[in-house]
Amino acid sequence: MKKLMNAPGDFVDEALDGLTMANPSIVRDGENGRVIRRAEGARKGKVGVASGGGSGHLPLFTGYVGQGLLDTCSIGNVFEGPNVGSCMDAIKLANGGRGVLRLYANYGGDRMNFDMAGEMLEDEIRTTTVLGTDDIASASPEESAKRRGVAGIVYAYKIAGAKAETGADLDEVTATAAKAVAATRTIGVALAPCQLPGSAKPTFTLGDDDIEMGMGIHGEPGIWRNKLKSADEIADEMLDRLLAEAPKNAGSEVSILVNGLGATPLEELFILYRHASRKLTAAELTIVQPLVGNFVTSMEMAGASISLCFLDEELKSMLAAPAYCPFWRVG
Amino acid sequence: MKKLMNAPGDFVDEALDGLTMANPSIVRDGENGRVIRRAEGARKGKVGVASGGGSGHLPLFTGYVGQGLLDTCSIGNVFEGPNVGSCMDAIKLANGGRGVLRLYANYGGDRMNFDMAGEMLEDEIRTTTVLGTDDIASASPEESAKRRGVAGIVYAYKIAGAKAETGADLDEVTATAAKAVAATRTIGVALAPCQLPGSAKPTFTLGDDDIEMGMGIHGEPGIWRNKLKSADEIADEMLDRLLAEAPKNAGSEVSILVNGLGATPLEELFILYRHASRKLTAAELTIVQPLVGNFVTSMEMAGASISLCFLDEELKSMLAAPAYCPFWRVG
Amino acid sequence: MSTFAVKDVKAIVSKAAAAMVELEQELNAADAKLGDGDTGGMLARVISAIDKAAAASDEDVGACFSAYAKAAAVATGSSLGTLFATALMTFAKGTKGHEAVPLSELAPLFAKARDAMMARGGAALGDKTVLDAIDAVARALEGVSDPLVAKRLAVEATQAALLEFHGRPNKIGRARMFADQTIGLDDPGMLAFAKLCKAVA
Amino acid sequence: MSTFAVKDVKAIVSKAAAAMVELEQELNAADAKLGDGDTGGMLARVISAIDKAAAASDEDVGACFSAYAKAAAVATGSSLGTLFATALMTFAKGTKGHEAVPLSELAPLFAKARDAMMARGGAALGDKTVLDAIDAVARALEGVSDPLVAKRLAVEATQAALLEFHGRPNKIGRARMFADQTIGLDDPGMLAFAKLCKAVA
Ligand SMILES: Nc1ncnc2c1ncn2[C@@H]1O[C@H](COP(=O)(O)OP(=O)(O)O)[C@@H](O)[C@H]1O
Ligand SMILES: Nc1ncnc2c1ncn2[C@@H]1O[C@H](COP(=O)(O)OP(=O)(O)O)[C@@H](O)[C@H]1O
Ligand SMILES: [Mg+2]
Ligand SMILES: [Mg+2]
Ligand SMILES: [Mg+2]
Ligand SMILES: [Mg+2]
Repeated sequence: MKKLMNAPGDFVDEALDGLTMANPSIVRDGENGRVIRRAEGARKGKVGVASGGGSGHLPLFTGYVGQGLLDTCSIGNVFEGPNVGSCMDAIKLANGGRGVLRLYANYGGDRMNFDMAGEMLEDEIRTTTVLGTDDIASASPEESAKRRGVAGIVYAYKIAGAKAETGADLDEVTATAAKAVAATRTIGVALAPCQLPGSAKPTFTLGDDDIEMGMGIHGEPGIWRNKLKSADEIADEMLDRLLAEAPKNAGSEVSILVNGLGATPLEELFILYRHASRKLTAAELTIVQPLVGNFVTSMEMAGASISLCFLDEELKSMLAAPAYCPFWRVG
Repeated sequence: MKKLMNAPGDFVDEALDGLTMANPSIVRDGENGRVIRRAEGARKGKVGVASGGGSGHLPLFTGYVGQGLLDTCSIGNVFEGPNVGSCMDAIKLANGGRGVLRLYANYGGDRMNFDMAGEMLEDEIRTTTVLGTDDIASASPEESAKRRGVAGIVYAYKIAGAKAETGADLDEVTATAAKAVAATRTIGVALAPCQLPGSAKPTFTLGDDDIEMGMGIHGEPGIWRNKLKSADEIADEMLDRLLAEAPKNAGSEVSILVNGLGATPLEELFILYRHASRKLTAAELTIVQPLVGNFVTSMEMAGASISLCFLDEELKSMLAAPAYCPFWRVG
Repeated sequence: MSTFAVKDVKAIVSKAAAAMVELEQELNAADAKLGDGDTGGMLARVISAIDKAAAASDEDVGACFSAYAKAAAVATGSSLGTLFATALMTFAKGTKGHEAVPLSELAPLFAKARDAMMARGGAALGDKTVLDAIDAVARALEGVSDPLVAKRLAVEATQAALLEFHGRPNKIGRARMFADQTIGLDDPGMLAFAKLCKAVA
Repeated sequence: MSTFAVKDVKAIVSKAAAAMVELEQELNAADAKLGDGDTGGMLARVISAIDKAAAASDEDVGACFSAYAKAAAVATGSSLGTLFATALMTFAKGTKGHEAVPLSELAPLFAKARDAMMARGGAALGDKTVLDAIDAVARALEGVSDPLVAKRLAVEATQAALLEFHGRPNKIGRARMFADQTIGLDDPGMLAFAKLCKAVA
């Protein structure tokens, strides 16, 4: 795999430079420049929403900093959690005096660093934590807290961000964010790997005709690996698995995100969406605010994920609330 | 290359189904369903802007139908021009009584079919033509009318669409669209090919470490093929070539589009943008409304293009005017 | 005097459609060397669409060609496909109302098709396109009215055209940009026409 | 009684940094089998950052470890890197203010580092992580104060740990999800620790 880059060690910082140079609504900050925050800074009196994660997933994570979404985001090297200093900076820079929700995806390094950051700041800033755990392929329903966070975290960002803008307090924002995570399920399918900058080999190998159902966004193992099937069959299996795990109290309204992992053409995402949306309708679900595109990628990995967010009235209105970031705009 | 699709022959129609199902602001229309138009239909009293092109380039072409952009777009099979019937439908459906600008990229099939469509409708609807010819690698400056249209057509769409919304007449819209094309230059670089649905092989082959400077969006030949260089060196060469061809009357304001061809991560586009923007600033150019992202793709082709649109006051204000389509929003 | 009727046209189209199964990837590969690699896929689709198109009448050769032209035009908007539809439309005009068309009409029909394609596509003879092969057939069939001779001459003419242009550069469309690199390569449109002539002969 | 000072720590770090040049792709490959293939690249970067970090003092071993811990923490936020920084911080606390640390302190230092890493990462012994290798070293070095013996025992202990866990499944982090497929594979963190022990011994 060929990369348009300079020294591998500069990959992240140069990409962040370009990101902020092209998008004046966000800026780099923090001791090591590894925090992206809204250009206008934390809003006094608003609960802050801070996230963080590894690089290599744009628009995730840093791309979702903006009005009605994240206040700040710490960013690590490619596929590595953000370091503790950046996590501390992200929390501090998100603080508008009413506390900060730490909202990030469930990975070991990220957790350790956000935990440490929270501990180090506990005398100064009240923080809470909500972890994205939407990937149903990564642990059984009984161990759902162990699930990793993937594309569905975009719903949590949108909903928590909107809730914070309403003036809700930290506990309320936290509860709504947790509700969004609890209402969201994702499953991915991988067609081809990506390669880390500076690495000599792709992150995994997959036979010429093979796909892997349930693979994670860093190449974490999935449910099965076998021959490529038709888009409709793949969408069927993904939705069957998602619907089988619908929350007990799920209503009839659902938002769906058909997400590209990087190298999969939009045409193919729309082919998946076409079948998926018909299937949801056949299951007597009403689709609200469907999303199709590259929201959470793994550089040049090929494949897609489908997320469902089962909506109640609050989640629905938070999802529809105005929001703006460089890669997404609502309302 | 693996594709998330069903029968190859259904690729385009299923993708269009999904596109319109997910985006209620646009609908399929035309005898063969190969026209995308704004859901609300042609606006009486507004000059229509109709485009068209082959499939496989989303968001181009159909994705740019919307407020302040295109009224309609005819769509062909993958990498084939739209057929004559669809071109006729696109013109008719764009007609609000004040004539229709046919604004599309300069390719043989597209030209033949839009020409025929215009001839067949000439008693009913007044039409004009502006061709996207921004790719500087595709013909010499002396033969610039032979150049193919690539990512820079997005500027022409935006500017012509905005002009039409002002209530300008067909000649004015045509003149402004032509000015936008004349002010725009693009060059691409390819890292890896794509594969047509149903085809047994990629559209071209490129050595493991090789790139091709100047390659077109269907794999048309470029200027040189050689070893991958650093992102900064590549951006340097692309900008040097673009700036060497700056229009004679170019002012100091320029918009830049760093466009991904499909499989190239956003991170890498931002690394290119970082260097390109510095270089433009060093050349005493002021960047206006920079664009970085996948605006014109070739399915899973890897690589990028850089476009410059040299702005005068009119082009600048038309570029900044409000616009909305499923993949892009301004203002 | 030898003639051809709707059933002959249909038989030839069916043969061509069958031949495309084999030719598709080969023509794609030839096109991939010069651009986007879709000549074979496109022609397979277009000829199969034509093959499936019901002729408006079993008696009017012109009506049959007209139905074919429409089917081709619906099936594609590619350069070659559009030119093919243009050629079929020219054949339709030239045979309108005829139940049996003299074989000696083939030469002028091909010549008219060639001219219509030139007008539509803006290419000239010598640009190394499908036009040069069609021109060769138009000239080879002049005065010929025996079906077997016509077939043999068409095959020979297209093969000779391929050979003649092999060492010359493409001058139009995508291939133009390869300039001298196209020397030694067959033009995919010309190759397609030649292979199909052979297949239906 | 044998002791170690700042210069010994520095020498070991430099050796480790040099060794990473060779180990980087091997460890990436081991990690790629279980997840994201970055163990080698991350460790190379972190150890090189440590190697370049100026120790706060040439006399205080604790200050040296503390500077290393900070350099490691700045260089990464990965699981293993963060745990590594945690371990270095534990070493810093345990050697603070000492110019020469008795080698016999190594065993309790490794034990404390192991416990701090367990607290931070939530893994248990037996989960087949770097912890099991560190635990093996902590136990092997108990009561040892000869540098050559310590090095030999550390190498043997880590090799034995690799062997012991080779046939067992990973139970935490990314690798957990591979379950029984991890049987027969080395844990990349454990492998890295073992390879580095060997390299610096
Ligand atoms: N303007 C033209 N005039 C005549 N023949 C043309 C023209 N443009 C293309 N062709 C023919 O079409 C062939 C390419 O066909 P095809 O690959 O189907 O079209 P496209 O270039 O649209 O992908 C060329 O090899 C050439 O013979
Ligand atoms: N929670 C944990 N506790 C102990 N060791 C861990 C833990 N998580 C990961 N490790 C160790 O880290 C190694 C993986 O390191 P690395 O690839 O750098 O991190 P990442 O998983 O973030 O990509 C594993 O092989 C394991 O030894
Ligand atoms: Mg990692
Ligand atoms: Mg084509
Ligand atoms: Mg072609
Ligand atoms: Mg790893």
